[in-house]
Amino acid sequence: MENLNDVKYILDSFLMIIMAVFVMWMAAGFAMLEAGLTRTKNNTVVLLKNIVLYSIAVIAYYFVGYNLMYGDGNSFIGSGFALSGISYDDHSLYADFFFQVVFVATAASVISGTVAERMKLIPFLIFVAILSAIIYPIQGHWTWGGSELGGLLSGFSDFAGSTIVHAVGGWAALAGVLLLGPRNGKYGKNGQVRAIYGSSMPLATLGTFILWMGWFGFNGGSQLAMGTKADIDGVALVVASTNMAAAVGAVTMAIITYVMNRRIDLTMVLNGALGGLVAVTAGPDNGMLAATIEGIVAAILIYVAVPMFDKLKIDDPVGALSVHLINGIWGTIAVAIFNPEVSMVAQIKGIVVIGLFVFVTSFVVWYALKLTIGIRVSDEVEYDGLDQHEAGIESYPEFAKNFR
Amino acid sequence: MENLNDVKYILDSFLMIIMAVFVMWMAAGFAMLEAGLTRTKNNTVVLLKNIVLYSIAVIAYYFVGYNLMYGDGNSFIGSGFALSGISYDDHSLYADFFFQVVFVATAASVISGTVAERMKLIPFLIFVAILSAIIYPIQGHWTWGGSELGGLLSGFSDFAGSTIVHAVGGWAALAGVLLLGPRNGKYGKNGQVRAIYGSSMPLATLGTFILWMGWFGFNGGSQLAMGTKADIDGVALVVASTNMAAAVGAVTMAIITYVMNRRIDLTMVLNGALGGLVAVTAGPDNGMLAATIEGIVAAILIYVAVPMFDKLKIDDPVGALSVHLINGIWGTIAVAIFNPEVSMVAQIKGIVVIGLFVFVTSFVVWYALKLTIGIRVSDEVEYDGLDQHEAGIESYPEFAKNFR
Amino acid sequence: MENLNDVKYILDSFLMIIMAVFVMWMAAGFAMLEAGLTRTKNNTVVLLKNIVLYSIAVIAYYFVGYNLMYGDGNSFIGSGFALSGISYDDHSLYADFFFQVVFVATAASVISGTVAERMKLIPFLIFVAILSAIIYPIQGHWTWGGSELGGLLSGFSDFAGSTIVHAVGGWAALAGVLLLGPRNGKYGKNGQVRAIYGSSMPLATLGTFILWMGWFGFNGGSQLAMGTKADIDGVALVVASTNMAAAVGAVTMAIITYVMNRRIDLTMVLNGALGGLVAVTAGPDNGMLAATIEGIVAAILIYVAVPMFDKLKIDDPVGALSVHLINGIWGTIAVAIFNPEVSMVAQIKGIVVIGLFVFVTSFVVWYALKLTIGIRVSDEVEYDGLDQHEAGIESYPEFAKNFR
Amino acid sequence: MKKVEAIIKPFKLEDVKDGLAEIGITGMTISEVKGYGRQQGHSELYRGAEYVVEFIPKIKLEVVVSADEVDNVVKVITENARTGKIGDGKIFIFDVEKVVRIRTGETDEEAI
Amino acid sequence: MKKVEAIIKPFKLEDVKDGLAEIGITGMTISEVKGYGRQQGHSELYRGAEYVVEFIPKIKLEVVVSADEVDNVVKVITENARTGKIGDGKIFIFDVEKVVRIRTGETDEEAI
Amino acid sequence: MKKVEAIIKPFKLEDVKDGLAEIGITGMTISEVKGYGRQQGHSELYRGAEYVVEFIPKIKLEVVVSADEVDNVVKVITENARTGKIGDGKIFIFDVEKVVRIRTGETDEEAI
Ligand SMILES: Nc1ncnc2c1ncn2[C@@H]1O[C@H](COP(=O)(O)OP(=O)(O)O)[C@@H](O)[C@H]1O
Ligand SMILES: Nc1ncnc2c1ncn2[C@@H]1O[C@H](COP(=O)(O)OP(=O)(O)O)[C@@H](O)[C@H]1O
Ligand SMILES: Nc1ncnc2c1ncn2[C@@H]1O[C@H](COP(=O)(O)OP(=O)(O)O)[C@@H](O)[C@H]1O
Repeated sequence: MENLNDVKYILDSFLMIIMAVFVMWMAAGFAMLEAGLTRTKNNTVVLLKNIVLYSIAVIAYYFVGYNLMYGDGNSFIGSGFALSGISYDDHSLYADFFFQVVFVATAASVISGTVAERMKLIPFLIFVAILSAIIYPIQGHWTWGGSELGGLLSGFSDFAGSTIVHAVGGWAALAGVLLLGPRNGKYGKNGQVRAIYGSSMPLATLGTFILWMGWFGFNGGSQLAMGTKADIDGVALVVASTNMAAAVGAVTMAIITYVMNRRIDLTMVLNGALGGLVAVTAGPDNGMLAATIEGIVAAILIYVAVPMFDKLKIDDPVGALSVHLINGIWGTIAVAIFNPEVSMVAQIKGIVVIGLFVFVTSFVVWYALKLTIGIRVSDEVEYDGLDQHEAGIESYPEFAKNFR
Repeated sequence: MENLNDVKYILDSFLMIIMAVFVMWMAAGFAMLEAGLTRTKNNTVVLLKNIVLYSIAVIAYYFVGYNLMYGDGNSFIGSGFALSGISYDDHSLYADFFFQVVFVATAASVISGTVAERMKLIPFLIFVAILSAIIYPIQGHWTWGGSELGGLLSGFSDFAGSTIVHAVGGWAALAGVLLLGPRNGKYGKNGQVRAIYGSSMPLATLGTFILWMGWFGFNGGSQLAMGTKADIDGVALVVASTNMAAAVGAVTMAIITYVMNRRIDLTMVLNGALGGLVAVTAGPDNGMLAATIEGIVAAILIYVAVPMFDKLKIDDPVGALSVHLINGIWGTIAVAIFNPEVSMVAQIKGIVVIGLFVFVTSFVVWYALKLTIGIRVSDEVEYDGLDQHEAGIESYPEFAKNFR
Repeated sequence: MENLNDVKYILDSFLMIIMAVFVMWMAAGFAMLEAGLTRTKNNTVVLLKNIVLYSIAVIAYYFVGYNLMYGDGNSFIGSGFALSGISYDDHSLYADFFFQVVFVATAASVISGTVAERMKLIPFLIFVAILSAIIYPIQGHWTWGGSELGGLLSGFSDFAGSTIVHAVGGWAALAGVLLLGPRNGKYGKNGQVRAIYGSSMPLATLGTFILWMGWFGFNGGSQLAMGTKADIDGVALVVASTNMAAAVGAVTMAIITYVMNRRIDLTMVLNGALGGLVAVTAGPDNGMLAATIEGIVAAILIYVAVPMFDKLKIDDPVGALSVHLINGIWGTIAVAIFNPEVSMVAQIKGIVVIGLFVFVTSFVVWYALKLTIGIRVSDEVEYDGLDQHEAGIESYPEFAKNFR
Repeated sequence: MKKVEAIIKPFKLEDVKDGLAEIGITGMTISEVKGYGRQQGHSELYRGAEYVVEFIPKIKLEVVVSADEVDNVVKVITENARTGKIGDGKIFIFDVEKVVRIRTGETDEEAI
Repeated sequence: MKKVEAIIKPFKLEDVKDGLAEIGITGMTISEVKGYGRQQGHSELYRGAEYVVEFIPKIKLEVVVSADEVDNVVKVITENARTGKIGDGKIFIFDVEKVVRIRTGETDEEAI
Repeated sequence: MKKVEAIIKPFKLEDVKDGLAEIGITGMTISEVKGYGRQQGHSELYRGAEYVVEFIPKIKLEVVVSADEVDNVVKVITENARTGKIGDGKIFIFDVEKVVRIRTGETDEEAI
């Protein structure tokens, strides 16, 4: 160890490494949450989707995406592949890559829940590859990559990715679900909304706790440095306010559902906590009060958005659109409210430009998939459950087979 | 980075942050453990309780509790709210807060298991708010807050909270369960004890592993510093001995139940590991041998205490009183045995004073709740399961509903 | 804090501590994976085995094993017990011990899966004690302990233990399973292979995610230092390439099974990811391309090995031999391919010498156990499920009992 | 009184139940069963190999009705449970000697 | 011989079983079923909205006894399963033509 | 037609099913039940104490066949389900008044 600059280099790199481990763990959280909120007959495919999407995101982002995002290139898109031509003076290149790669997987995970229980596995995985290799990195190049899209996005502020990660996942999911349609039986002949109950509240709750834990890495690591007092103070505030927003989101939703129904709705409380987390993600450095208000509003938005999407016959089994898209937008706007240095115009420009780009490109990709290999399973497969036809094994495969 | 003092500031703060993340994770452990050891029909409420209690503890402790514990005030109670007037030279304020806040949630979690399957959700959550905002912080002010209650508690030594966290949760639980009574059917007409089997051994085991992992943060982080060689050596010994006590607790219980019943009792082994963890918590810096003995005694105590509580008709579905209260006391006493600098008198004074304070105040609060809104569900709700009436959804909600 | 050397001491120790926490967490991953891939009627014993084996490994390695591995002794075996006579200048002794002890448990966990569903609990636990106290440490003394077995193993390179941990577990498992025989009903009268379905895909998937997360500690921590720029760069590359190998293993297996069966086989994908992790473990510092190729080959090897073991009537419910033994060997060989400084001869010598030693000693121990207390449960116990007879409680114990 | 016992495809339960409700049947009991029959079990994929699964999830529906309602009930079940594909299931009819309503002690026709 | 089939509330199972044991009934088979009847299903809360659940968990108890024990068995079940509230369940009685004990091959009364 | 209802040990299901298939029985329905009988329940260990579990997992197998096949079916089940130990289970035979195949509307013998 030669000097204090080395210490800073080490500490900053280590922050990214360790926080990335927690973000990777969120993949398990998404898997458990989605499995818990979907039916047993589709759970194996849910699990399969989640572990393979994470893997594909890692590979696609390593070979293509990271360079399109952080490579030199022009103001629209970066250049090179497999980390070629990229190096940093102040922290490890691979720490940077490892921290960024787990974020891509998060964006892809958001989609998985929305299209669950009726989308074909293969086109879904192809979409994830394209999102991770191209769509996500391009908009990331404009923002965290620093290109500002030729100034159009200058001033846009999104600390850990309310827009850049969560709303991006949400827009891609929305494009997909519009082309996919609702699950059979979700909406009755006369337009009534019917409940399709999930398989396991313990799994859904476990998934939420995992995501909550992982989010400390997601937001705390996005400080990207801890080699100065200011930086570590920053990390500390970020994790404390992240925790606060989640707690407030959960409690607010508990109160709302108790007041409305004399009972507390667990799956909405889980969504409330996650909504608080998404909302605080754009500005977890804006203090505890900001986090508190972001959490309250997040829960209210979800309570309104979930039935709204149902009214529009946009069927979202896990509430991912309400949690990640709606609150991704809210969180990005909130930065302009709570941070005097950030302009509302810049925030809205960022939301709209990135939203449009991702929605349109995703729509095109989904549409191409629909026209070619098709994106929806047959009614028969949907009735039997995707597990039988796409994975070949049920999620709890024992009954009537294992009597030996 | 300017100088080595900054490095110390950073390292100490980072230790608290990262260890707090593991402690937060314990909330998931408590949720899974309690869900695994209670019946399916009450599992949704168990999950709900655990995620909402964590959230309420965070909010209550931020706005009120932290200041009552660490604010200036007098020797009985601190002052201020929402971190007002508190600052530290040697580490980040928010790192300190974040590390402390997750401990409060642990104390509250202990109660949840003991009163499970028959306590109403709302009074439970109100109690958690009061515990987190007032009761826990006041006794914390005397000890970790440094006031020593005007010297009464001087010399009392509790490294990471065998008494201050675990026994506190245990005393509050005991006060509650005495007013609440046992679950219907637990004790037969002729006084015989009947088994009420839990729903899932995999969940209970997962919960125990989560708690075990989280405990490295709980105890390791309680060193509160790693900026010197002595401190990091301290952290290292603490995590190694924490691991040892848990392992010894588990193995001892495995041996006991094998000798007594020719079979190994899984739920008791889980309790044995947790009992070792609680016992070592007051003095994880006293060496591996101390940890070993603490673990052995912890398992024996639990093996004796579980039937003892049943004989007293104190019905504790998850064994939280045996694990957290009995072993919280044992661990605190053990410090005086293994650390020559700590006096037994001081330890006993601490146990009694804190125990009395928490038991009496908790009893008063529970009693007030009982007289006003009531703390116990009706027999009908208990038969149907709390899930139906308090959460409105079963924990595995699919059967006979999802045939679309 | 006195000088920069102290900072290095602290950082290196902290790396070991924090990474060891993640490795400990792998115990939960093994437990969930094995529970998910075995039948409900044996799940309580699976959980019991996993938590108790971890505990026994900790105790045995502390009192005996660590010294046999790292104590002075001779070139065959170290000396002393309970850390006696061992100290380090450049990092905390207990950090070193804590990091090493969780590795032993991993080796022991590998065995658990292979012998599941028909081995008696007690002889299994006795074997774990002997493995952790003696067999594992002796071969560890030759390698990580530095003795090189009098030069025989000089030049052998195994970064984090493809051979030293994973293949060791695999050899011990192989010796056991040869003496144990397959589960009743696994192979039909006419030699056909029959499926014995596991109980829960969500648990199996959760277990895999836990292992994946824990592996960042396993490999990342094996850098053993982060106090220089080179070291932290090393840690960063290691975690990135560990992640890559797992992702590639999963995707390769998804492609293989899709091509072969038009469906994706979840449990094979889980094995694929784990196979990639085992394979990269010997040389995670050899770059991303090496990791990619290691992952591809790992998946192919597993796809070939699983039916091969079945053809040999070696019944391995969770695929541990294919994952840990076959890929432990492959990963060790791969180092010689991707790292020009490592000789293939040295690698093969290491594989053979360690493999022979562990297989033979394990075989002797298993055989002695078989002759004395017996290692296999009776047919009746196997039919009823081990849970009833060895643990006394089913894994989901509620039905037809809890109607009170 | 007769017991009509129908083995049907799970996703048809709701239609059958609604159909029965329309003709005034207000009581029934269902359970999850597995069926073996002409309907080919599907092949499963586990640990890299394919296996045929012979038992298929079905719902067993039991309705006790007075003798003169039987034909009507059978008709409603048949219509609502039919997909036309193999595996639609079977209806079995049994004689019931006596019915008692536990709550009131009423018997037979009054108890249904 | 007759089969007495009772649909009861789950938490009454233990009382019923004990009652039957007292009158010397030593064999029975139970299963988990879902019932639909006069008893109102409760409303559930999921994803922010309320839904009515129409099927309620019940236990089906099957006891095969000789014809002369039937009345006694019905009486014991009725008494032990009754709460007086809607949903207590029903008892159905069927004729059994033959009984075989698999272990011994004994038949009819000897096999029960 | 008759319904043969057998309560058997779970691990004997496969043998019984294969045996029935050999004599040309191609349809059956099974469900998971719990039995109470002469077979001693085992003792369980929970929270440090032992408890007796009285209900034991069994499989209920239901086969509807024409009257003349009954003896054969009973024989095959008996042979394949027997272990000789207490708890092997029972076979109950009931008269079936009518059978309908939902898919085709065929009835009775044709529908089996
Ligand atoms: N002889 C039988 N006894 C009892 N159940 C039967 C019998 N035959 C068929 N079943 C039940 O009916 C279901 C459907 O029968 P199957 O032969 O597959 O098609 P289909 O109803 O079109 O004739 C089976 O899965 C089984 O549950
Ligand atoms: N006609 C019927 N056929 C079969 N099962 C019935 C019938 N009527 C009622 N049941 C069963 O009996 C249970 C109780 O019936 P219900 O009408 O709710 O109340 P009660 O027993 O007080 O009349 C139902 O849940 C159902 O399982
Ligand atoms: N009278 C009965 N009515 C209904 N089921 C019965 C009856 N007697 C026994 N059974 C069922 O048969 C199973 C086996 O009976 P049991 O008395 O234990 O042994 P065995 O079959 O050897 O006589 C029981 O577990 C139960 O499911």
